[in-house]
Amino acid sequence: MATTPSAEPKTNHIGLSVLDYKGGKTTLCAGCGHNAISERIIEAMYDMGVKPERVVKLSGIGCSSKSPAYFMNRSHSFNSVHGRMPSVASGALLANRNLIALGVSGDGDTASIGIGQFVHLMRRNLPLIYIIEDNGVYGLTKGQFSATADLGSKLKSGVINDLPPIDTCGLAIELGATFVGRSFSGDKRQLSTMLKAAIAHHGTVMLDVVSPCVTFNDHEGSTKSYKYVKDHDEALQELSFVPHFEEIDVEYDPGTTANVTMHDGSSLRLRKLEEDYDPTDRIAAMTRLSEAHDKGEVLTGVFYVNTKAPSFLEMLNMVDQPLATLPESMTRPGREALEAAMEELR
Amino acid sequence: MATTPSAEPKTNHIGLSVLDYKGGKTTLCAGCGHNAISERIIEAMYDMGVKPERVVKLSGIGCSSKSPAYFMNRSHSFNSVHGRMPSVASGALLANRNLIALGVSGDGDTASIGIGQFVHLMRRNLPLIYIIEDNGVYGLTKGQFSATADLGSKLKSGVINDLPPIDTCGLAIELGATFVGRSFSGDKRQLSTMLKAAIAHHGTVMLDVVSPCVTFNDHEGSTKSYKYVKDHDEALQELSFVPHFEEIDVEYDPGTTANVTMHDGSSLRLRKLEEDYDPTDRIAAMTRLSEAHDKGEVLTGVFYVNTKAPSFLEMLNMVDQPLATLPESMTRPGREALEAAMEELR
Amino acid sequence: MATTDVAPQGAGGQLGRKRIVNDMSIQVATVNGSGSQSSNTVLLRAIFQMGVPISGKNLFPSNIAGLPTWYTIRANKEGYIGRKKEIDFLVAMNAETAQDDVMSLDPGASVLYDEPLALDKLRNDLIFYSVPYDKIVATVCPEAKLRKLVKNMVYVGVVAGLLEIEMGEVERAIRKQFAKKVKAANLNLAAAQAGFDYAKASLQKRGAFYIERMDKTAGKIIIDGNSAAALGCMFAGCTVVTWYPITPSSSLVETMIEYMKEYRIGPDGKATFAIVQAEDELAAIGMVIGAGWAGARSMTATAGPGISLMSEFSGLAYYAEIPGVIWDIQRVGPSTGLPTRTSQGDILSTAFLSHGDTKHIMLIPSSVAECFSMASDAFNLAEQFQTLVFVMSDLDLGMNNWMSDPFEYPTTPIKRGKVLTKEELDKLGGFARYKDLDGDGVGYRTLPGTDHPAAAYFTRGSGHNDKSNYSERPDDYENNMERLNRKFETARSFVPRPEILKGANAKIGIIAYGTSHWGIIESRDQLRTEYAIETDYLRLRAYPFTREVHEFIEHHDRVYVVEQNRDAQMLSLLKLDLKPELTTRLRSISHLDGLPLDARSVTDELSTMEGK
Amino acid sequence: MATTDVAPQGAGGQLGRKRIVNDMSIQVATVNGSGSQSSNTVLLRAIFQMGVPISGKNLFPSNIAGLPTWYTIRANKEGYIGRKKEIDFLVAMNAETAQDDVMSLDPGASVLYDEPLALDKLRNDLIFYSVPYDKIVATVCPEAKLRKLVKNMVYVGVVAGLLEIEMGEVERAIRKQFAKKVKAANLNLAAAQAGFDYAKASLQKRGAFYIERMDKTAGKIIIDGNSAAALGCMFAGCTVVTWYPITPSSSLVETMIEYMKEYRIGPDGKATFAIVQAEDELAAIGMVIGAGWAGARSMTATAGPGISLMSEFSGLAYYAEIPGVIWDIQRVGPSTGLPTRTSQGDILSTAFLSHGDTKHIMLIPSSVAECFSMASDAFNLAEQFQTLVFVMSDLDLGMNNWMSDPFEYPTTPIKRGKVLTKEELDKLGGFARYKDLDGDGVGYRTLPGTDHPAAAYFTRGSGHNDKSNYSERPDDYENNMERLNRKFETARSFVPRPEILKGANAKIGIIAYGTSHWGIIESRDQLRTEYAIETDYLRLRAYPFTREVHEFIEHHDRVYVVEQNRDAQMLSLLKLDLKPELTTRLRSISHLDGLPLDARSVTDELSTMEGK
Ligand SMILES: Cc1ncc(C[n+]2csc(CCOP(=O)(O)OP(=O)(O)O)c2C)c(N)n1
Ligand SMILES: Cc1ncc(C[n+]2csc(CCOP(=O)(O)OP(=O)(O)O)c2C)c(N)n1
Ligand code: SF4
Ligand code: SF4
Ligand SMILES: [Mg+2]
Ligand SMILES: [Mg+2]
Repeated sequence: MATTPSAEPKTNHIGLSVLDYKGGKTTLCAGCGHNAISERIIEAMYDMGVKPERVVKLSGIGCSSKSPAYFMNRSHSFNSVHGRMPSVASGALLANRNLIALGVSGDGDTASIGIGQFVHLMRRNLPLIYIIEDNGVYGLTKGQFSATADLGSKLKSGVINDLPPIDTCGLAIELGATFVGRSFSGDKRQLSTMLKAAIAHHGTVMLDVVSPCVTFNDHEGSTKSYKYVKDHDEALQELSFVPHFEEIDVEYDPGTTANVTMHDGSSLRLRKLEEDYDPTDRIAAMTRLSEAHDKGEVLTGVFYVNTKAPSFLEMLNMVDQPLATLPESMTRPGREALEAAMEELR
Repeated sequence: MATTPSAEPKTNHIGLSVLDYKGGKTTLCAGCGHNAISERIIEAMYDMGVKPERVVKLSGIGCSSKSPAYFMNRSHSFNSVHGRMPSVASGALLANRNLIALGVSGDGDTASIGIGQFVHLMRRNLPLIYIIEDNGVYGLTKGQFSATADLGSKLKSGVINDLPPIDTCGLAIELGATFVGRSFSGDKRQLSTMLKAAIAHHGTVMLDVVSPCVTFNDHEGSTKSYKYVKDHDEALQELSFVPHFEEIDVEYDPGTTANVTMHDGSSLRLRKLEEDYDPTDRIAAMTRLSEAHDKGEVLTGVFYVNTKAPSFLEMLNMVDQPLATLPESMTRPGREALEAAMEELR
Repeated sequence: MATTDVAPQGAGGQLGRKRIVNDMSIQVATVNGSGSQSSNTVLLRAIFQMGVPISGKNLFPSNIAGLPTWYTIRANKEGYIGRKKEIDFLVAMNAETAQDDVMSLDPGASVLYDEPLALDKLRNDLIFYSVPYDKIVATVCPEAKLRKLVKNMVYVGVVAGLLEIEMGEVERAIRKQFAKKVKAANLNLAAAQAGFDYAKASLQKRGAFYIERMDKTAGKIIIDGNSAAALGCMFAGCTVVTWYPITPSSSLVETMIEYMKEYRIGPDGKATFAIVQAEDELAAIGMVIGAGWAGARSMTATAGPGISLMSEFSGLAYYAEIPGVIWDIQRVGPSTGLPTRTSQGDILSTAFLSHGDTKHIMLIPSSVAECFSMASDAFNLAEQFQTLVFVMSDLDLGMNNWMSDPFEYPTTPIKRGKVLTKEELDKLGGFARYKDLDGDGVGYRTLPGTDHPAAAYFTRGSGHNDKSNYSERPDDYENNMERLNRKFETARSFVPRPEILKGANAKIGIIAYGTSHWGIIESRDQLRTEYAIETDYLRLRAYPFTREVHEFIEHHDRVYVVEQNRDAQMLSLLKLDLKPELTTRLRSISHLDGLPLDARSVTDELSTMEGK
Repeated sequence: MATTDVAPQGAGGQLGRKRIVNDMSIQVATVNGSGSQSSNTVLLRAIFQMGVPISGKNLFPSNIAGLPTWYTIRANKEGYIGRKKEIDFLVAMNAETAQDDVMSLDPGASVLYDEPLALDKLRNDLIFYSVPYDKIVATVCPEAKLRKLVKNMVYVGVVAGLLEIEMGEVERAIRKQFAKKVKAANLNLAAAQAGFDYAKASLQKRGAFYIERMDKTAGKIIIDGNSAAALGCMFAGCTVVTWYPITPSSSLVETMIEYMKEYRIGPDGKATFAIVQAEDELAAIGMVIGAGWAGARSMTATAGPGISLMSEFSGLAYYAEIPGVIWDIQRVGPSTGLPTRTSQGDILSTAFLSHGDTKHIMLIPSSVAECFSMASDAFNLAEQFQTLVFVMSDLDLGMNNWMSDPFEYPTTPIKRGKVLTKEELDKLGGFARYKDLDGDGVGYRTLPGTDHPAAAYFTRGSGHNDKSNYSERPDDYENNMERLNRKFETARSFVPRPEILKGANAKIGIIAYGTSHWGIIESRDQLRTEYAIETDYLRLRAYPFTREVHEFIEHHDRVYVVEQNRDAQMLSLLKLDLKPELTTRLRSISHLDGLPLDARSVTDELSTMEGK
């Protein structure tokens, strides 16, 4: 953004300063990937000019699930129970369709105990940004393998994981999520861009963000360590994002760059690093992910975007106002209604 | 099988008659697909000469989950709780690795409440035959949609399903199951053959068997009705099976037919009805399933077989005898062991 | 000729003489899935329309078709609508159970059976009527494939003929039953008429039972408890419903969907509600909690197994203080138990549902009218106390047909509890979510989306202080837990008070709740008339217990707690709540067979315990 | 010079004179993840090795690194190893909490602090010792990056110097701690020595506390309850373990994995067990039940939230009668609560876990020795009674270090309960799974895979008869439920009996259980010596309650039930079980702050309630 030398603090287009997006002091380990993700979230929300009061932060249980306490104090937040945040988030959105819902989970919270609710959340295409802070272990319980741990990955104790990982991105696409990507807590640019696009999307956004656990899974032999991810990171595209409220638009070459127009009019630009990868082709996306899996790549980028599918809230055909605050006149039918119902039963 | 005119009842190669495989009288509706599946199971177990005492039948809750009471009374059976049969089956196999485990579930029991345990079961490749008796509705609770109901499918009440179905086969393959197929309760030949191959396989077999609910989901507008399935059935291969104990082998043309040698030496023959479909290619299988889904086909056949992957029980490196019946001498270490442990703590 | 010539012996003989009017129970034994349900409803309504108090109870198997089902209609001029054990008039349509059904009758009872069953050979102390259904049906129903269904309407006609139920009312009932389907209505009417004519022409009425027109049902309605609850929730302003099907609760939400579509969709065609079928009960309650947190009036309906699955989330709602309404339509447990039988077996485990120190408010309806009214109470209490409220109905109440006065329109406006708006925050500047400003243990909350920079707070199931900040401090934890206790104590004086019925200066008290009520009121009369035992009766309507409950026990020497479970669950809750010296007065009468409680069982047991 | 010249006033002054030997509590205040754990263990062991009874309690936050942690070592010549509230000697290593830590001390206490903190300015009624850790560390540890860790070993040396703990024992403890890591051992030893030397050279000992060699720990071991339980389960012949990590239970299974690898793998390298990390608690208990059904000795370990998730399956196990062992290492609830604090808050909800009429057997260990021995009891009872057995440990017992006599090798052989083999079936011809042949309510079962055509039976959570066939018959249901009750009654006389300690013809009784025990035995002495209150004491070890419990209450005028929860949960269970007239004798003393129960709190409250 253009910086004009001035006294008063820099503000975004709704006039808030970045401080209005800050959270409490983190109690996570120094260097934990989760902290970096919190910073990216603050950045993206600030840049997009999202009103904090419209945002709800939801999480399950885990180090990752604690992180909502460390950003955006001006947003309501619900740190619920382990693995069941999707249902709580769903309920909140049913009650108030105008909320911007951000779900933060961990790989254990999502792929182990939480996989059931995750599957059904993805099916419903509920407008929610679902972030998995993925470190392959249960950080808060001191480093046991989670269901995203790669085959052959090694714990400090020497224990080797002998079960295949669940690819949450492949699963999300297979099940109906409409914006699916993977990034890395250490990749500021890619992650911020993805988050901004996520905010612009209406529907379920599923982002698997590899986020190393420095205390329990950042060692030699781990496939979720900073080093391993840096070495195996395979970016599918180079991302850029042009928010709807920015006049000046940037040129791009349709040949090498795919342009996706988001619901709010913003554009997500994906400069292809791989020949003819089409992020709107579901089958191609899943195929590419399976390949990556077989090759042992940490494939990052936006794998799939579908801006056409209706969101769950649209299907429910609700009134525009939030159900939460409807007046009694709209939620309690009149006496004649009761009388009619009684008459039918006589 | 060759029939020799004789007085005493026909028996299989372990000398049992088909009556030794029968169950109690069904309490399911006349014409329910589930009853046909029970008959196929009896057939396959009889033909394969499986000792009923070695079999355990496990199920969740539902009309489908009741069906184990209607076949093989000489096998132990456990009708557990709704959607959690996989964990009970897993426990039983941990206790006794020599059991032949047959899990019977429904689409609601599996894809709705049970999807979490289903996902993790598939990951582990536990040696279990998992059958989904799939009618797209909750039969036992009178016909609400389950998570395998197709988009646009209509209930008698006129309610239309607006959520995408979960393709349990695609999911199973994605997650690591090693024998995955789909059949139809009305297709005797295909289903029996698949079941025999399933019995010969060591690892997780996941069979999604479309099994119409005549009472709640067999009407015009249902995509799980007898008529709809017959009209849209798209068989991937023509299956035949040669059990290991049969001397005379049948010729086959490797060009048109794929031969899979099962763990017990039996062979599964798949005469390709589709050019170069390779049932050992995971990615191809998933791609083909997604296509079928987009085309609205009811694709049947053996989608994926992998006879190489180790089963969960092998990974655990247990003694050969069942843990359940190990003598005290093997399960309680001696006094010297306790003394050693104590010494370390002094 | 069609009637047997066996002259009924014993009781039967005498019965022949006296006339028993508007006091009988008719049982129809058939198989489920045979469509007998509409015939039974027609029979029930016809009697009801003649002004005779009735109740109908369906005893059905836990499968979909082909197993034995019994439907019992009780007509009683006194207005007793609880279950009656003895069957006076059996309609035996099910070959499989006919023998047992006949053998279990008391002498003098009447049996209507399908000719080929030849049941009259079984006993000689009953009155038998044989009916050639197939012949009769054939005459009225040319289409062979429809006959199976219509056959059931024939017995309605025969019964009407024998008991002197007016055909005009039978016709009205049929027209109502098949509302728009005129052809079906006509066909069924013809069948009923044929049965009626057959009875008049070829059956010689014996036995003492008659239905006569009276005036005790004018203006009344017939409805099942689940439908009543559905209506109640709609008028309570419920906005979010999440559910997972389970017998016997499914019909609550399914009926609610119908009502909401009819009365809660605006002129613009937009819904003022969301009803979502969740993937299981964990998700259902998770959604209820998420919605309640965000300000909706949210609810779910389930049964025992669902309640167990909701344990963890219930503890979260208790500790994070989130409103929500859970309907538990109790069925027989443990585990899957008997899904189609009634019980009061979830009382104790629900009161303390979830680990740690947790307690929950429970409301307990006894009638369809209370299913309706307590729905409003439940939502109001849930939001006033920012906690879950469990409404403990049961299968007997929820799925059976009950006669009732029409429901009264809610008299009080919807109470949303302590919710701070933007405007209030402007004045206050800020707030502390869990601070007990009013001394009632209840804090103030804000709804997500409230447009004020100080509106947000952090909700969590982990330790927290007044400001809802994370805290592991022993004093914060202890203070918070004590406040939660205070809140629960406050609730005592806000939950529905018990109903108390007095006898003539009785020393003996009876405490019961839910559907046991109907057996109790009848039993009290039996105790008075047959044993000269006067009783006072307190009907519990909620947990925690109000002052009146303690007083009632204080004022009686012996108090019989009657309930439908094995472990005297409500008596247990009373024991825990009472002054220890009062607990000596409690006696337990528990009923455990999964059938609705009948007066006779209570009378027998209580009189015996009283040494009579 | 390093020590301050503030002459301690008040208590401190007098303390200067008298000598307090082997009776003190030392608290080390630091931050978690700083590796202070090994220093604390070394300090603990050094004292222990000098023959002085000790206990160590870790008070840690629910996060991984960077938050305040307190480790308290208590040395007591009388052998009191419960928590002591008052801190006599504070090692202040955490700048963040140093102020509060110092302010909360009683006058006369000693404070060892890092020079830069300059705590001596805070109060003048304490004894302060200032230590320039960084200087000292620098001298012994050239590698800068290792200093942070080693720094903690310096205070061990200083404390040793001041309290006169023998450096020889400190060295032994260090060598044991760093077992194979010789370099690390030497480095740490040097650090400790440097601290010791510094204390001797530059600190002038004041204050009254000394450690002197005695002989009360000879042959004893130090272990945490979870490790003891792990050993116990291994020797109980456990074959299948399924789990899902949760504080404070994770270490039970993690330690068990280590032990099983060491002692339960045969010469052929094959395991006689299977340990599986499940995807959640629903799966963990499902596997336990599947394995128990198929004949394994199966178990899982969890905490409150896991128990709640296990509700539905627990009801299945109760009703289908399947053995299994569930360890509940209780932490503070409700909901997520305080995951790193101790509690006895799951007692009531576990006793009645699941909907419908359910009851569960609970065993309650108080010591590490009982964690070991009750493991065998639990598996034996589970298989004898074909039901789940919950072992109710807690965080204090499970995760803290306790001194104990070495464990005794199991004296009784493994009891597998009523299991019919092929041979027995050959004789019998067949069997009825749920028939009560022996009048104890327990039927005979067969294991899947039993090679006999009549071995199979159908297990279900729905209604069933003796032969385990599906049944909805009221009588089948009722009989089965009554038998389950009989079975539970039988269990009364097989569960571990309570421990009873008598005072001099006391009229007052105390009932407690689990880790409360350690506070109670100390409090009883305080009550006797300080208030002349004699008490008898019954320590509950199991639910259902045995005869002795009722007798104990019968024989006392007032019985104080001491427990660590808000709602007097065990007292509630007693109320439900006792003759009503006895319930008047019960009084509740409950402790709710998440810290291990200390004697003083009990003494204060009980003496007050006794009007002293
Ligand atoms: C029902 C339940 N089971 C277990 C736990 C213990 N627990 C807390 S966090 C956690 C795993 C967290 O792993 P993940 O979601 O990957 O988060 P991370 O700490 O790695 O960021 C577990 C098992 C719990 N809190 N609740
Ligand atoms: C915990 C729980 N929730 C709900 C139910 C009610 N219930 C019984 S069967 C069933 C669905 C069965 O559907 P499916 O698995 O497809 O079997 P089907 O009857 O169609 O063969 C449900 C919801 C239950 N028994 N337990
Ligand atoms: S333990 Fe791992 S995941 Fe948890 S805060 Fe520390 S680094 Fe992050
Ligand atoms: S209801 Fe449907 S699924 Fe159930 S038995 Fe009948 S036909 Fe089969
Ligand atoms: Mg993780
Ligand atoms: Mg189904």
